[in-house]
Order: sequence, then structure tokens, then C-alpha cells
Amino acid sequence: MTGTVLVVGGGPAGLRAAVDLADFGARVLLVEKRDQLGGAPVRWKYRSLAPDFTPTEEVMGPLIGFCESSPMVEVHKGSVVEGCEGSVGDFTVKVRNEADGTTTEHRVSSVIVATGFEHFDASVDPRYAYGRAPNVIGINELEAMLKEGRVVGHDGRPPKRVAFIFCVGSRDRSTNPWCCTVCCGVSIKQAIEMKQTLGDVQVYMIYMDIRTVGLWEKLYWDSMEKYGINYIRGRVGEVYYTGEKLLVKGEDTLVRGPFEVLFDMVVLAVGIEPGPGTKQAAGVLGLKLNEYGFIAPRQPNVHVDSGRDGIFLAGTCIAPMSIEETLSEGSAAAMQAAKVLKKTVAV
Amino acid sequence: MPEVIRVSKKEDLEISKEDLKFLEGLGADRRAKLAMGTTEDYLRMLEKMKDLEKRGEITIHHVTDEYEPAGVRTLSRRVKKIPTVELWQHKSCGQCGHIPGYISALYWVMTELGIPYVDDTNQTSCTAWNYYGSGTSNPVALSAVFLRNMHAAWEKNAYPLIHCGTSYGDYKECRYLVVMSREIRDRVRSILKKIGRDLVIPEEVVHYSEWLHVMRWKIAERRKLDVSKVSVAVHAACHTYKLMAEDFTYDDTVLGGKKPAPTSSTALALGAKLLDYSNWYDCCGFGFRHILTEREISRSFAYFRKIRPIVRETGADVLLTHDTGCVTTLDKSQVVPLAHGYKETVPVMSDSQFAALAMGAHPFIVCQLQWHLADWKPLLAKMGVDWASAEGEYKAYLERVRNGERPAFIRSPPRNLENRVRGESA
Amino acid sequence: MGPSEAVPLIIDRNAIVGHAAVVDLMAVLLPLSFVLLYLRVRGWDVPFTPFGIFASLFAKEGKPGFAARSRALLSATAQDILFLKRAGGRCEEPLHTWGRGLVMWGALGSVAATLLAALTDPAAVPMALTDPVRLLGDLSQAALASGAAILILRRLSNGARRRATDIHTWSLQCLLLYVGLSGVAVDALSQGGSFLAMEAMYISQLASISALLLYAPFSELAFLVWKGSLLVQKSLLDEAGPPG
Amino acid sequence: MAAEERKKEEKGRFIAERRYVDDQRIVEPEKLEAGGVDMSGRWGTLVLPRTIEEFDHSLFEGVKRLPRGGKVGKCWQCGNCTAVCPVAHANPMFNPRYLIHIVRMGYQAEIEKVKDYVYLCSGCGLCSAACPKDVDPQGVMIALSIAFKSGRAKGGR
Repeated sequence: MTGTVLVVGGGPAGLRAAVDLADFGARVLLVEKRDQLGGAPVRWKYRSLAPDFTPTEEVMGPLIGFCESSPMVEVHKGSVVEGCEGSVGDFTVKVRNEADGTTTEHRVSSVIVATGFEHFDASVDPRYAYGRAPNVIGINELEAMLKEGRVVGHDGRPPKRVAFIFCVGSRDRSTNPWCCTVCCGVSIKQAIEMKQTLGDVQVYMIYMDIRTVGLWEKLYWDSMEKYGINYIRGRVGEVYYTGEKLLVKGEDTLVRGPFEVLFDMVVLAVGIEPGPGTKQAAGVLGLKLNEYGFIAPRQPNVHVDSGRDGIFLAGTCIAPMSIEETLSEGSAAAMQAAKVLKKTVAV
Repeated sequence: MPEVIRVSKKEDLEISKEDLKFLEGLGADRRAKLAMGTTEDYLRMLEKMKDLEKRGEITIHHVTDEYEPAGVRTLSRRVKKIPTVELWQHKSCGQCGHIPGYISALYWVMTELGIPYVDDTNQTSCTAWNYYGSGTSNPVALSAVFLRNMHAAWEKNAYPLIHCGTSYGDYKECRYLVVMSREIRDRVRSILKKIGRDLVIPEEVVHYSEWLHVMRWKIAERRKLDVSKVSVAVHAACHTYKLMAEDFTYDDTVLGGKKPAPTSSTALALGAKLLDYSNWYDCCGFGFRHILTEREISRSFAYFRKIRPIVRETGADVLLTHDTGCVTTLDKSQVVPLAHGYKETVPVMSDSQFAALAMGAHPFIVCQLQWHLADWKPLLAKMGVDWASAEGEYKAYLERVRNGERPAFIRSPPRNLENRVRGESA
Repeated sequence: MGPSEAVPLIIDRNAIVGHAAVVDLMAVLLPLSFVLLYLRVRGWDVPFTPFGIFASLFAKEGKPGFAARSRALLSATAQDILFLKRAGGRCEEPLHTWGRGLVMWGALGSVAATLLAALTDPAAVPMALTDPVRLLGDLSQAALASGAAILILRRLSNGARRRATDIHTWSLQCLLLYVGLSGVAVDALSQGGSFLAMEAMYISQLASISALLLYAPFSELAFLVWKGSLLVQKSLLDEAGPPG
Repeated sequence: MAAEERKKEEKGRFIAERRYVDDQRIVEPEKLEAGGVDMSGRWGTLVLPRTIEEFDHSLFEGVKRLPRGGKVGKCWQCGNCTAVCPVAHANPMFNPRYLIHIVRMGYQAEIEKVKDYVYLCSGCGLCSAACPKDVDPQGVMIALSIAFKSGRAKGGR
């Protein structure tokens, strides 16, 4: 019997689970595919987190710092889980380091899967000219610009007029049919930050619905009432680069009028989709994927339960969710792992 | 085992079970956005055409080596054979009336390149004027006219080259109907019998812009004027690339293979600067019946949705296109807005006129730019043509024509090919 | 309706506040109210003010001839304003329409009665109800009061409407209510009450009318006057507008 | 009024599908000449496209500065105002929600089309009571009525 828990994925959910388990007294084996802990917020250099503009470091910094320094957490960066045998209380897992190709074997009591998400690749949908026209960027790329405090087009000049296009790669049968839940809030947060950074920029949010659920609604209200951000209900059919500006062709469905307006920058609210890491981990651990490619829990209302005893789920590998939910799910999964530990070994 | 499905009160469509399954899927299949069926349907139609030939139901006018064919890639990824010689010129109604330089320039280019062709007087209109004449005709009549013209070309042993975008689109769709529907086939056959003709279906329906596309390097070799400073915007005609879209030419080296290749490719081969613009996909304003019944909207659309954005976005020296209706609409529709005080204007001509000009053709005697309304003088100056002295030559030429001279380049070169005997194929 | 229309004056030569004093007060307040209204509308930076309607009578465009214009002015005023053919007629909430209508008709009736009173000396008539002028004045003021009461109660009866109503609307409607009520009360007291009570009521009515005259240019009334005269002017100049 | 109606009917009457085209989009000059040729009337008529090519917030900013227009920026187009409006139920051309949106985005052609209908507002205040965002649409209609006439609000254009 072993007192170690394997955590797959070093993003917000995985880190939270690792910290909680280590605090609880368990040893944690943290396997992260990339060479950096922190997941999407760190990888894409998120400037701040919705809804309260909390700097990313404030949330992620302590978690990363703890895991990197704690003797209870054994961090394997640039590594993937390659094999998993055994059952609850006693799994044998193989962890392969992708850089040097070495494989190590570990015995763990339970497994927490927190493999996170990828941003939708907007070049899949040719409407938005992403990857073909300059100054068409995703919200993930804008975060890094905002963090630098330098929001500029390819010519180095700050944009005067910016369009955010919502639901790119979301709620669309030809790409991803689900709602990514957070892109509305994140886009609005960014629009406000852009106003704060650039001052005289005109920002237009081209949306189908605004889904700022729960307390995130404050972002939506503030963006209109305090920052004068414009909302256009409608969809965009084409973004065309004229050689100087971006011609956005769409419809304002509130007036039933087609519009063709020039913008300096177009920001695509690219959705959340399951990444290759999730698929790989599900394959190795024998977990079921749902029709969308997310890991399917045994019961849709109980996220942590993977359907396999001793393997628990947390975060956006199950469904799109906000960072606050992701962190809570990390803790929830840690609790499940702790229950297993209590049954099998005295901690 | 063929099935018969009722498509309307009066018409039944006989298709195989397999085809039926396909057609049933049309509504659901997202790819059914294409004009008639899916790409698979279209390829199936070509297969069925071969079957019909094997069964002796129809004759196919093959693009044999005699026509020195060149292969082009179509939207369906199928390779289409474009004949390059021995062409039967299927002229366009509006072309001769509105933009005579269109056709004379094409003949001039062919004569210059030494291409044998037939300018047959035994050709009728496709009668799809304004595309289906907005309901003045029916599939059987249109198909009969189509096959009558194709038969006329076949008897002359020349391959039909269709000048008009509307005829081209109409013929592609008629061919689909004739092949896919037994009833239409039988009805058309009985009509053709009355005029002593039979079902001869061309293996490929070929537009003249596709011919220019495959001949573009030969044309470029004979270029006399430097057009490298000329910037060109291209309008592709709806009737060529939106009707039976899968059968039009695309080329990976032209506009990334994402937009129709002909005309753009010709301009590029000649060394002109090709400029892209946002509303390339929009109609020229000709519409269907709109040019006839809603001129105000046609001309407004042509100007506000095509000409003005093109000038604003590209500042092109010339707008090239490859259909009768498009040249006419885009050119003539500039007059009223200019009178209203709008400033943006661009000369409009066909790719054949542009190619002929670059090859040194006379701007008035051959290209007949005097009929064009948008100001072409700056373009000619940029191309290095002294239009003022050309005007003098043109006047002298008119005098000679008055005295009985006929221009050599629009006369069909004599052909010694034997006509196919009527009824031989029956 | 203009601010001048809400001036019901029942004149009693023997009263504490004499006729001359009332005339003097109005001679100061009325022009002041008009000037304030003019300045207020000008403050919106619009080319048209309610006084522009008189200029329109002589304008070059539109209906030709002074007589034709006057006819158009009268018919437009009657249709659009008096019979609520524009805004009121299009409003499907009868309570509000009635409230507005009663206030306007009552105010106009009161002005008419006041002017007539100045000519006919109704105070000499012992029984108010036997004099058509005093009867008109009383009925008009009762209509004004009931219209204002309807408007106030309508807003009070619904919590959301109560909360959404700003202080200016309350002030204006309450002033109108008081002007109407006090007018009726003055006449009632003149029939049976004490002289002092009647005079006190009369003074309070004069005060409320003065307040209304000074306040109207800064209230919604200024907008309504402006809008009403603008609509009439539109008809006068035969501009394209919403169908009456 | 009858004269107005007649004039409207006469404008572009020869356009085949005239009823689909707004009056404001038809440019039918009484005098038009090109190269000495008379092109007035039918031959010189243009129909402007209905595509929105620019967002212009100057009128909107003007409305914010007018009395009772200050809260217009809070509007999120829910439509509660129009839903309760007793005038909108009688006349579809008067739509407070729509008026606020086209003014906010500066859709000039639309404003031209419906701006005269703003005067139909009866000031009942039902909308202000129904508004979940405290926009005070009744007050905004007052501000819009003034703005459509005001040089200050138009100044930016």
C-alpha cells in the first residue's frame, strides 16, 4: 500500500489538488506535459482573472511555489503518464519524460485527472481570417498583450477601433456545439482592460448572447455603464483584410441590418475545447470520453467521479468552466483521494 | 432497379436506388449548398453519362486528342479537359450587342496564336437569357436548345467553346438534368428528332475563360505591351462559378486555389498586378431578371456594392471579368452615379480584350473600347497605347469598311474537315 | 398647454388681495415665465422654440396665405393638442390619456373662465352655480384637479412606477392638483365659508399659481409645450411627419 | 397629410419591388444631366444600399448630455420598455428600445426613417417603471425628441 496520489496535469485544478493533498499529509506525484507549471493561465500569460481583475500571479503564484518547493510534491515536468495498472489503493503507473525518453514506474493509491483544455484554433473556421490576416487575434493572445501593457497592431500602433467576436468555435455545429461558458466574461474583462490601457479606443462586442453567469454579470453592467463599451447582437460572416484595416461583415440583428465596418483589430473569443492531453490521459487510464471529447464522469452532476474507482476528475477536462470552479474541483478531487488514503493507509 | 419519384405534379424523375438515396440526402447534407446536388452527385452524373454512352442511349462528344486538350483542376478536384484547338465558337447574345470588342478580341487572339476555329452561323441563343429568362422557359425546352447547339458543333467536328457565362451555367445544369432524368432525355430526344438531330452531349462544357486560362502562357509569350504597372481587379461571373460550382476551374497557384482561377490567371500570366477585394463574391448587379425589371437596383448595386468598394479598396486600373452581363452591367452602371457626383470609377473589360490589348491589338478596331463608358484613357496611357493616334487609325479603318473591306480577324478560317453525316450516330 | 393657461383667477374687488395687485403680479410673472421658457428651450440648442410657431404663420414654405395658415394652425392645434390625436390618441392606456386630457382641458377652461371673469364681473353674482362663467371656472378647476389626481394616483398605485418617477414629475403633478383643488375651494368658501378662510385659500392658490409659472419652464411641462407646438408647426409647414 | 402620402408614393414608383425599398434610400433627382443628356427621373434614379458602413456615436453622446438622457448608456436592449409601451402596441413605428439602439450605434438611415415617431411618446412612464437597468426610457424619449432637433447633438456629425 502506498500513500502517494498521482495528479495528472499541473494547471489550476491539478495544483490545487496537489497542494490540498500535501497539506493533508499525502505525497503527491505531479505529472505535467509541458515544461512549466500553471496550466493555461501561465502558458498564455493571462493578465488577470475574471470577474475581479485579480492578477494571475496572485492566484497561481502560491500554488506553483508550493508545489515546486514542497518535499511532499514530486513534480515531473515535460512528462506524460504512459501506463496504469492495478486498482483503487494500488495503481502502478509509468511516467515517461518526453525530453530524455526515460520511463519511471510509481505506485500510487489513486489518480486525479486534471488535464485541462485548449483554446479553439480559430484558423479552423475560415470566416474570421485568423492566421491569414494581421491583427486578428484570439482572447488568449490578447491576454499576453494586456499583461505587457502594450496593445498594438502589427504595425506597432495602438488600435482605435476593436471588435470582439463572441462564440468563435462555440455553439456551432460545424466546429464545437457547446458553450465555453467563460469567454463572454473573459472578453468583457479584456475589453475593460483595453479601455483602461488605451483610453480612447472604441470597443464593439459582437455577440449572440451574453452569458456572464452568476456574479460575473457585474462585468457586463460595468462595461456598458462605466466604460461605454458597445454591444452589437449579431454574427460575423466574414473578416476581410483590406491591406490596411479589417473589414468586418456582419449583421446587427437588432435592426436587421447588414454592416460592413472597418476595424483596426479583431479579437476572437475562442472557446474551450478538450486538448490532446485529455484524450491521451483518458486512453491510458481507460476513461470514457463524451460525444464532445471531454472526459465523461459516471454521472453528469458529479464531476469528480470518473466511473473508475480510485480515479478522480477535476477541472476543464470534464467541461468548460471558470477558474474558480476549476480550483474548487481540484479541492473536491483531493478530498476523494484523501478518502481513499484513509481507507488504505494510515496517514 | 430504377425507381420513379414524382418531383412535381407533372414530372417524374427516374433514377437508380442509389441515386435516390443520394438525392434524398440533399436536404440534410450541408454540402447541398452547391447549385445542384453535391459534388458526389456531380461525379456520379459524369459516371452515368458514360454508362448511357455504353448503352447506346447517347453520343458523347469527347475531348479527343484532336482538340489538343489541357487538363485543369476543378473545384471538385476532378481534372477537366479543356480543348485548345478546333473550337466551335458559341457566341453570346449580349456580347455582340453591348460589347462587340469582347468577341472580336477573342477571335483576334485566336488568329494571332494560329488556333483553328469555327464561327458558325448555325447557332441559336441558349434562351436562358437572364438565366432561365426568370421562368419564361422550362427544363425540357432549355435542354433541347442546349443539345441542338451541341449537335451543331459536333456535326462541324469542332468543340463547343461557350462565350457566355449564362449559357455556360445553363448548359452545365441542363446536362445534369438530361443525364439524370429519363423523362427529360426522352422528351428532348423527340424534339431533336423533329429537326433531324440526336442526343450528343459534350464530355466537357467549356467556357472561353477556361480556354484563356490554359492558353495564358502562350498569350504571355506574345505579349507586346508591358502591363506590369497595371493593377487589375477581377470579377468572376456568378453564372460561371456558382452554377454547378464543382465544374469550374481552380488552380492552386492562383489566389491560393480558393477563388476561381480563370481571368485572374490570365492577368497574372501577362504580368499585371492582381488585387483582391472584399466583395469579390458578390454579383455584378445583373441579377436574374433584375437588369430587365429593376434597373435602378441593378445599377445601384453594381455601383455601390461592386465598383465603389473595388476602387476604394484596390484603386485598380482596370476591372476584368469574363461574362457578357458582368462587363455590361459594371461598365454601363457607372454613368448614372458619376452624373450624381460620385467620383470612383474604373474601366471594365473582358479578359479577352485585356489579353488582346497586351498582345498589341488595336484598342478600337479590335478591342472596340469606344463602346465602353467608364474612362479607359488613363489605362491605355498606362499601358503605353497612344489612343489619340489610334483614334485616327480607327476613323480611317471605318472609311475602308464603308468601302467594302472586311476585317480578317473576325472571319472564320476555312476548314476542310468533313461534316459528320446527320443520323450517322443514331 | 402653456403655463399661461393654468391661471384661474376669481376676482373679488373687496378682497384683501385686490384686483390691481393680482393683475400686477401676473403682469410680472407671466412674461417672466415666458422668458424662462424661451431660455430653457434655447438651452437645449434647438432651432425651434414654442414662440416660433407665430413666425411660422408668416414663413415662406408650407401652406400659402395667412388665412390658410391660420386655419391650418387652428385645425392642427385642435386635432393634435386638444383632442390628443397625436401622442394621446396613440396611447393605449386610457387612464393616462384621461389624466392628461383632464389636466389640459381643465387648465384651458380655467384660463377661459378667468378671462371671461375679467369682463363680466361674476363676483357680483351671489350664487356661483347660476353664473355660467363661474360654473365654467369651477368645472374646469375640478377637471384639472381630478386629472392631476388621476396622474398622481396612477403613479402611486404601482411600486415600480412610483420608484421610477422623479421628483420633478411629482412636484409638477402635485402643483397642478393643488391649483385645481384650491380654485374649487375658493369658490366653495365664497358661498358659505368665512371670508378669512376664503381669502387664505385664495392667497394660497395665487401662491401655487405663481410657483407653477416660475417652475413650469424647468419641468416636463416645458418639454410638452415645446413638443406640442413643434407638432403643430410640422402640420403648418406640411412636413413629413407621423400620421396624425 | 394627403399631400405627404402622395409625394411618398410618387418617389421611385416605377421600381418593380418598390415596397421593399425605404423612401430614404431612393435618390431621384429632379434634374440630372450627363454629357448634355437629360437623365432625370427613372433613368437617373439610384437606390442606396442598406449596409451600415459606420458606427457614429456623436448623437448618442449628445443625448447623454441632454435633460433626462443621462442614463441612456445603461440600456442593454432587453426590450422591456417596448413590451409595456401602450403607444408601441398601437404603432410599430414607435419603439423605444429600437430608437435607443439606432441612436447609440448612429445608424443614420434608420434614424431618418423613424425619428419623427419619437413625438408619439405620451410620457406615461410605464417604460421607466419596467426598465430593469434604470435607463428611464420615458426621459430618454424626451432627450431624443430634443436631440433630433438639436444642433448640439448633431454637431459631431
